Amino acid sequence: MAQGKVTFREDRCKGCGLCITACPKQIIFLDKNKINIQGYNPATVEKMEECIGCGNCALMCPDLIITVERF
Amino acid sequence: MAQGKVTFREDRCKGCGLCITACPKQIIFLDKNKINIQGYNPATVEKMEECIGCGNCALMCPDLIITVERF
Amino acid sequence: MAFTEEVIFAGFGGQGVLSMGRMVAYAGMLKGMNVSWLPSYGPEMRGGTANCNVIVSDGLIGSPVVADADTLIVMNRPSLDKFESWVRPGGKILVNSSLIDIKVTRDDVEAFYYPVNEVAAECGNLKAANMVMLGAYIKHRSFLEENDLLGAFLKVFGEAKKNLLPLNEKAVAAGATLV
Amino acid sequence: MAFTEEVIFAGFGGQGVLSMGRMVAYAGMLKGMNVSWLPSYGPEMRGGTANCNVIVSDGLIGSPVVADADTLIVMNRPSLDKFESWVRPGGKILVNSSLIDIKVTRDDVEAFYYPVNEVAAECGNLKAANMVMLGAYIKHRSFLEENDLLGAFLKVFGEAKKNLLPLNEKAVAAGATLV
Amino acid sequence: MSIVFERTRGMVDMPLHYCPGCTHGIIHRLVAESLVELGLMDDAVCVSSVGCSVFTYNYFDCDAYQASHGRAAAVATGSKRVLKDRTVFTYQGDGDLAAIGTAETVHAAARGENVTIIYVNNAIYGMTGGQMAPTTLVGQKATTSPNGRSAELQGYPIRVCEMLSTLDGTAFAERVSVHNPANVRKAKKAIKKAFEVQTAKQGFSIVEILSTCSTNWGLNPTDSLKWLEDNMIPYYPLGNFKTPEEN
Amino acid sequence: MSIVFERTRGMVDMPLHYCPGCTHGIIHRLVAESLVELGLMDDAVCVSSVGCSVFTYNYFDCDAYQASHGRAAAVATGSKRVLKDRTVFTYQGDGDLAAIGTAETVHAAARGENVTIIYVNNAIYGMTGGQMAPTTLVGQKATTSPNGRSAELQGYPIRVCEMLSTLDGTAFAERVSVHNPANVRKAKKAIKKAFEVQTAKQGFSIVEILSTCSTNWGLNPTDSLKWLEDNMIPYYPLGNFKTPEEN
Amino acid sequence: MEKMLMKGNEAVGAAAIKAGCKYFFGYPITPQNELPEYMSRELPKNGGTYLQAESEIGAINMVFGAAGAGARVMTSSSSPGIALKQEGISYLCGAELPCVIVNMSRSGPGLGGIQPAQGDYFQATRGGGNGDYYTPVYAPASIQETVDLVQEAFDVADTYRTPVIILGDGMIGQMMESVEFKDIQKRRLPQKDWALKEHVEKGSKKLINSLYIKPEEMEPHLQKIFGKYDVIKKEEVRYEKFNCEGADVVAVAYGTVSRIVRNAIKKLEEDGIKLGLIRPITLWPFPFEAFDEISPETKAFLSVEMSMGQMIDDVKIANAGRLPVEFYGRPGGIVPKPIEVVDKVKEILGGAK
Amino acid sequence: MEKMLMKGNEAVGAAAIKAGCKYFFGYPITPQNELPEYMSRELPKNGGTYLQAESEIGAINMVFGAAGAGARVMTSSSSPGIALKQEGISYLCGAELPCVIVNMSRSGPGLGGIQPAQGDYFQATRGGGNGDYYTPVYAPASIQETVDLVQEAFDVADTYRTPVIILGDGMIGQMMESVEFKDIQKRRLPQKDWALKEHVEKGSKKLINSLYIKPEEMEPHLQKIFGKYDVIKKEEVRYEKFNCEGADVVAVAYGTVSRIVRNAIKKLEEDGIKLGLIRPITLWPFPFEAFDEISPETKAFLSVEMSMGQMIDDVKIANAGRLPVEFYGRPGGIVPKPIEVVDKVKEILGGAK
Ligand SMILES: Cc1ncc(C[n+]2csc(CCOP(=O)(O)OP(=O)(O)O)c2C)c(N)n1
Ligand SMILES: Cc1ncc(C[n+]2csc(CCOP(=O)(O)OP(=O)(O)O)c2C)c(N)n1
Ligand code: SF4
Ligand code: SF4
Ligand code: SF4
Ligand code: SF4
Repeated sequence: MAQGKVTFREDRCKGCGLCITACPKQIIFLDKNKINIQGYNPATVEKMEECIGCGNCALMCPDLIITVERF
Repeated sequence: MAQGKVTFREDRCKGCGLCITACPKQIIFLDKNKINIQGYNPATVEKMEECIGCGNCALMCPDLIITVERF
Repeated sequence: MAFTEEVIFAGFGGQGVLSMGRMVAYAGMLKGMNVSWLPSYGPEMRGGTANCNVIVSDGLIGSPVVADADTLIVMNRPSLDKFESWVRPGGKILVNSSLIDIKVTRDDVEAFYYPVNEVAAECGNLKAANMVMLGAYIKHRSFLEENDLLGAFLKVFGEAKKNLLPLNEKAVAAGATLV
Repeated sequence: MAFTEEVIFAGFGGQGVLSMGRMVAYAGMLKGMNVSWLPSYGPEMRGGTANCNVIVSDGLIGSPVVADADTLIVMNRPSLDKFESWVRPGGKILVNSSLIDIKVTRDDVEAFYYPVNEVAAECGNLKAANMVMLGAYIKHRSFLEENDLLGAFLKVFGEAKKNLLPLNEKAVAAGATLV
Repeated sequence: MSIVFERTRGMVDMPLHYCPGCTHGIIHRLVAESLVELGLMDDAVCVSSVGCSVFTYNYFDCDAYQASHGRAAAVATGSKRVLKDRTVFTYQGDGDLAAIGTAETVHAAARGENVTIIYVNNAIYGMTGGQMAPTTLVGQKATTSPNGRSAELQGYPIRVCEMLSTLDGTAFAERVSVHNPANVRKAKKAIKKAFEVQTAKQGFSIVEILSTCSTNWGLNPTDSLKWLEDNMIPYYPLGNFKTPEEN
Repeated sequence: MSIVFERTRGMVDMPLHYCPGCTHGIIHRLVAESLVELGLMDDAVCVSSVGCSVFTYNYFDCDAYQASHGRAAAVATGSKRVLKDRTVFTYQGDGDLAAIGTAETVHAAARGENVTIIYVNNAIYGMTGGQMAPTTLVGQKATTSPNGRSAELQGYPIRVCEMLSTLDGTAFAERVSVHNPANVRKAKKAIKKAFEVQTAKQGFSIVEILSTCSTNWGLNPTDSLKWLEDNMIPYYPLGNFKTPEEN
Repeated sequence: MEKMLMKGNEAVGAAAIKAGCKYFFGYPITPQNELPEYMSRELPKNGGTYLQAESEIGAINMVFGAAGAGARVMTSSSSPGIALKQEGISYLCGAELPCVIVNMSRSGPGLGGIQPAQGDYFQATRGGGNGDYYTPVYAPASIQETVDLVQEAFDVADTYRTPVIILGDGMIGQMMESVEFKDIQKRRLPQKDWALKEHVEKGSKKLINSLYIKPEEMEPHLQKIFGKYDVIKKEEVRYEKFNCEGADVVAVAYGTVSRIVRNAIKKLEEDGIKLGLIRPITLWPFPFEAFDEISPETKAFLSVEMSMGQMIDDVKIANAGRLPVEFYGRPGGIVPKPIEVVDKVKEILGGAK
Repeated sequence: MEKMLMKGNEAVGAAAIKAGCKYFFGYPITPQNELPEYMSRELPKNGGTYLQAESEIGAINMVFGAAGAGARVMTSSSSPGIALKQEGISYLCGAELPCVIVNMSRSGPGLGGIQPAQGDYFQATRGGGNGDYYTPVYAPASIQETVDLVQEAFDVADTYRTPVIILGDGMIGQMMESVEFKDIQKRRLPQKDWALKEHVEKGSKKLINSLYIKPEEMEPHLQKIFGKYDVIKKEEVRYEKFNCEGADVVAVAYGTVSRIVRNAIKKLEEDGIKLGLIRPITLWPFPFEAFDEISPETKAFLSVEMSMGQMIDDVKIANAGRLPVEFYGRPGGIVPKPIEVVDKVKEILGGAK
């Protein structure tokens, strides 16, 4: 049962991976199948149900593209 | 009986009086009766026999005009 | 009549577009021609794009700025958007179709589309995409041969990178077959 | 014919030579004349000498630099050495004979010797020597009167120094009698 | 459903020009969030410096100056002396603040100038392409110390907070880092405190923030965080160096 | 009969241009004596700065530079990097070193530049006529702080030795005074030690010497000594701040 | 108002305060010290702030900060101190910030000497900093004129959003003459709606900036600035032309040295020689139009400077090859004597020598 | 020697090392960074020292120290960084110290932009620091010429005891062309007996100084320096004159923009228009003599600059009113296209528009 939800503003992601290191649940990864308009593989989450809504990813994202909600 | 002897290069004295404050025997004074070529009353010693040759006056003279000898 | 070739190379920072230009310039110089190479510079590089102007000529080179390119080589989409209009009528545009999904819109130039990323991957290293493109390029503009490029490669990257020569040879050859 | 008086005041730092000049300039201005006052400045002041140039004129003043003085006022010996030659032929040199034991060597100028230190001491304050000299000066150059000087004194030193006025009055008067 | 984290309104909604993973972005956010939370955003004046962060004036949603290289503290001084009630802060890199701007920084501190300095220490000149900075660690490679900084030839990195803390005019000095979420939280606290010191007219405040420059360190962004932790923090200890006495 | 004290041969035999009682003269003598006694005089290079001491180049009997205001440490750096075996020292006032020259001083120290700084702190700009210096005490009058330096408006004086001691490149830092014979003797010891540190190639050395400026303090020379003792020493404590470890 | 006997440096300060200057950032240097000293005494009494900076660079950048906040602000220095401000002046020009910068110049290069000199003409008129810019430069020749021009300078600065330089020298700074503070004619000044305000207007973000990273944006920015320069060249040129009709020689001289030329004019009259004088009051814009009419009697221009010859470049441009352009200069802190100018004029006329 | 493809910035470094430069003091700034970077790599291998200063001011004063110690020394920067060095350059001139200063200029004023521009002409040629001085200024137009001139610059610096400026721009610094390191003709250089030595010669106290507190000493010091300038003006002027005989218009252009003019010349030939080119290689001393002979066909001079117009002052002085002096400039980092020059020339000739 998910507690949280993360949304990425994908077009602005630079694929730096800082959110990945910050996620205690290790659910963020770079989507190698996508290239955004800037030419990067954007970060994404598949198993959103595991998100605890801690906000750590957003805290580390240098490009301010993550929004975190909690239920 | 004097232990020391001080000589002043009078022309270069600026009459600042620093030597006077430094002399433990208080024997240096500015000669109000003389004006040197620079326009100052130069320092001088009358009772040279009281000089102990400590060198303090020379240590404090900013114009390097004092020579101190000891017997 | 004097021979002059003016080229613009453009793409993302990591795609080796500055090196492509340097290799062409070096190869031209080694063949006894006059050459110039002029990179873009500045904080725009932080944005991740890079380009350079190369002129190869058997006469004196005036301005090293390429205003009317004989050839434009674009490795990514923003570069095509930016430089399409910089090609002289009758000039050529070589497009990296692996990353650029649109077409050249002008009809007074010749456009060619090469999936150089895929080809490079086939050769064993995605990083060689620029060499694949160069292989194609020299077929279009015949003042250089494959060997000239490889000689220039050594000059640009130094003997230390000699081990990469076979890969690059392969990539250039593969590029040449695309044309 | 226009009236112009060009004066050099010179002496040790503490002798108030800059103030002498300022008083003459101020007095001249208060009488409706054009005036200029130009001091020496810089590290030479560390050596303890000071001088200033004053011009009083009923015409426009060109250069404020006095090159050919009508009057030279010297308060110490180095000043006489330095400025003796700056006086125009026929000009006057006023010498503080309290401190200067030599004589003016030129014979194309008029020299006057006043023991202003002693006179000032008699008036009650050695510091007023400059006022004594000014008293003598205005007798030589009659464009100013004793009262003008005292008015200027207040302007230069401000109302706060009003208490010194009697002393200065005495000094100026004493100086005037020397001539 | 509640929002745990969203983009601060203190920053203009536009893409940042920084390299991928550059922690300048995190720091921007912390500054903006702090100002918004303290109710100071509208009144804030940002003095941007010359370095990768030169365009901060575009990002913060407040009035701004673009100052000449190294002189942000002097510009802030001139501005704050006129605009006494506004929150004036500079945003400076280590090249800007600790090299060419040393005199301006030291003297703004000595004067107890009532401004806040956001000092981003990434141990290198970022904008100009990775030259040695006064904060580059001994042994660290840079384009102008190709064999690593040599203590013998190039000396030792400057610890700015320690240096400025010797000055009576410095009211608040703290060093923080943004290499992981816990430190990001601490960094924000320090930044807020620095602004509060200014609001209380207590004098000069500075927050030194250790930051990465993966591009010029030649590491990827996540390795850069690690490098910062392993190499910078030992030389640049985190913590508060000075804070106004409570009363 | 023996000579207890005579003019050092390290100084050219000419009158000094300083005001009566200015302790610049004492400090000159100590520097010259130290160099002579250490056998370094001939090899010494004096970098004179801009201030009352601008003419030191005339006084010391050695090669010299006249450096631009505040930049003596940079000039010394350039010189010493070329003339590695010579004893290079600067002679600077507090305006020169601690105001306009802050960056050059801090960075010469940070680099551990192997030069010696003779820093004469008289809490005022002497040469230019008594303006407030970065070292002017709170409450002290100067021509540009006519009502006394106000901490609120003009901040606090800088303690240079304390500040530079935070830098790893600083090998030796000591503050001394010359207001009486005992302190003059101590001052000379510190100066000698500083030169020895340079000779041993141990890095940056600085001696800060509290000095009087009776002309601009508006006191007579002897009262100035007293003022120094009563007012400067409490704010600028004498003592050694840093010295190389013996080995 | 009552006439006063004032030192040039203090007169500058008094004039600035009269013109509404509220901020002064300074750093000591001879021969301008009486100006910051005056400001430190008087500004606080007039609701202003005097601050001594850590250096000239600090001072000019504080000016940048204060000017950007809309304040009337001044800084002053002398030759080497102005050299240090060059980058800052360039920034002020780039960001179009109004302020007044005073240079009481001395002799150079280097530390040089502290006596009056005019070796900073290029530094003042040719934008010795980086890039394309000019600043209006006023060169007063008397304390009264200094006072008038300082007040004018603030208005010109605000009108065109530009730094304005007052170029005096040690003599102008140190001498005393009588002055009167007349109410100068007020200009209609534009609103400073570009400046930061004490109270923020929401939604109108202000930016003080000289960075235009794209050449396509930098070029129009420069063209806008040079558009203002065109207006300044039309509206703000000031000079005095004296005794030029039928003159045998026309001297060109500004500031201190123009006064010496005046003495020379008188002396030459006695010999039946007519010396004219063109005295630029604005050095930039240079009064080229003053050279338009040349009397047929005039045989040469003579640039008289307390330098090795700098304004002479502008005189040559103004002359455009019509007459010989001669030069008489005394550099290094020497103020020439009138007789030297007299002799030079006679030499030009093929007379004595 | 083998031909190499080198970046301008690195070529400067290589040429300096070849010329015996042993010390380099720098501070980062775009677009010249590859030069200090090159020096930091290569100088130590060549027995020299590279040191990064805390600022441009630090760097120029380190140069002062090293030059005074007799070393061959260089520093480099770009426009605003050079502005900061102005006081230091003035001191170097005053103390007569030889060194080479490189300016890879960008657009200004202020922070401006980093693309190539020529807005530092005044800054370089008019001694933007304080006082009376000039520095020789070389403006190369190709990497090969850069390499040759850098080597020359060191010799000129030593011959005349003067700082020498190499004025390039972002394009010269960033572009690559082929270069050859020829052995340039060696000059007979004077002994540096004025410099401090590693081993002291007893009894000959050396002093590196620019302070002459007495005007009577400062004036002869300046006259001595300007005496050298007279020699430099006679011996060291360099320029290229191309296609001028019978030209309809003669363009004057230096450095980067002269190459554009060359393209324009070719294009205009096609239209039967002859455009000449005077290319100053030394900006100071300016090649006035190149303007002595004007073909009767020539209708105008055209100063082409990547600025709002600075060299045009010297062109006007050179022209001395004979022909119209026209201007075409693109400031702010824009490199004009040949066709723009072509159009301007046609416009001058009353042609197309
Ligand atoms: C006077 C001057 N000197 C040098 C520069 C070039 N410059 C631009 S940014 C910069 C330093 C950048 O380093 P830092 O301050 O550490 O910030 P970062 O880019 O690392 O964030 C320099 C030296 C300049 N613009 N102006
Ligand atoms: C660039 C520059 N700025 C200012 C000056 C003027 N100036 C000469 S000496 C001096 C400071 C003197 O004070 P300090 O260094 O404390 O030495 P002191 O005279 O007290 O011994 C100043 C500001 C200068 N010569 N050059
Ligand atoms: S931290 Fe932000 S920019 Fe970086 S990968 Fe994650 S979402 Fe993208
Ligand atoms: S200390 Fe020296 S200068 Fe001063 S009074 Fe004594 S002897 Fe004279
Ligand atoms: S160069 Fe470094 S500091 Fe600059 S944006 Fe990139 S990572 Fe950040
Ligand atoms: S002004 Fe002060 S520091 Fe200068 S010589 Fe006089 S007493 Fe000494």
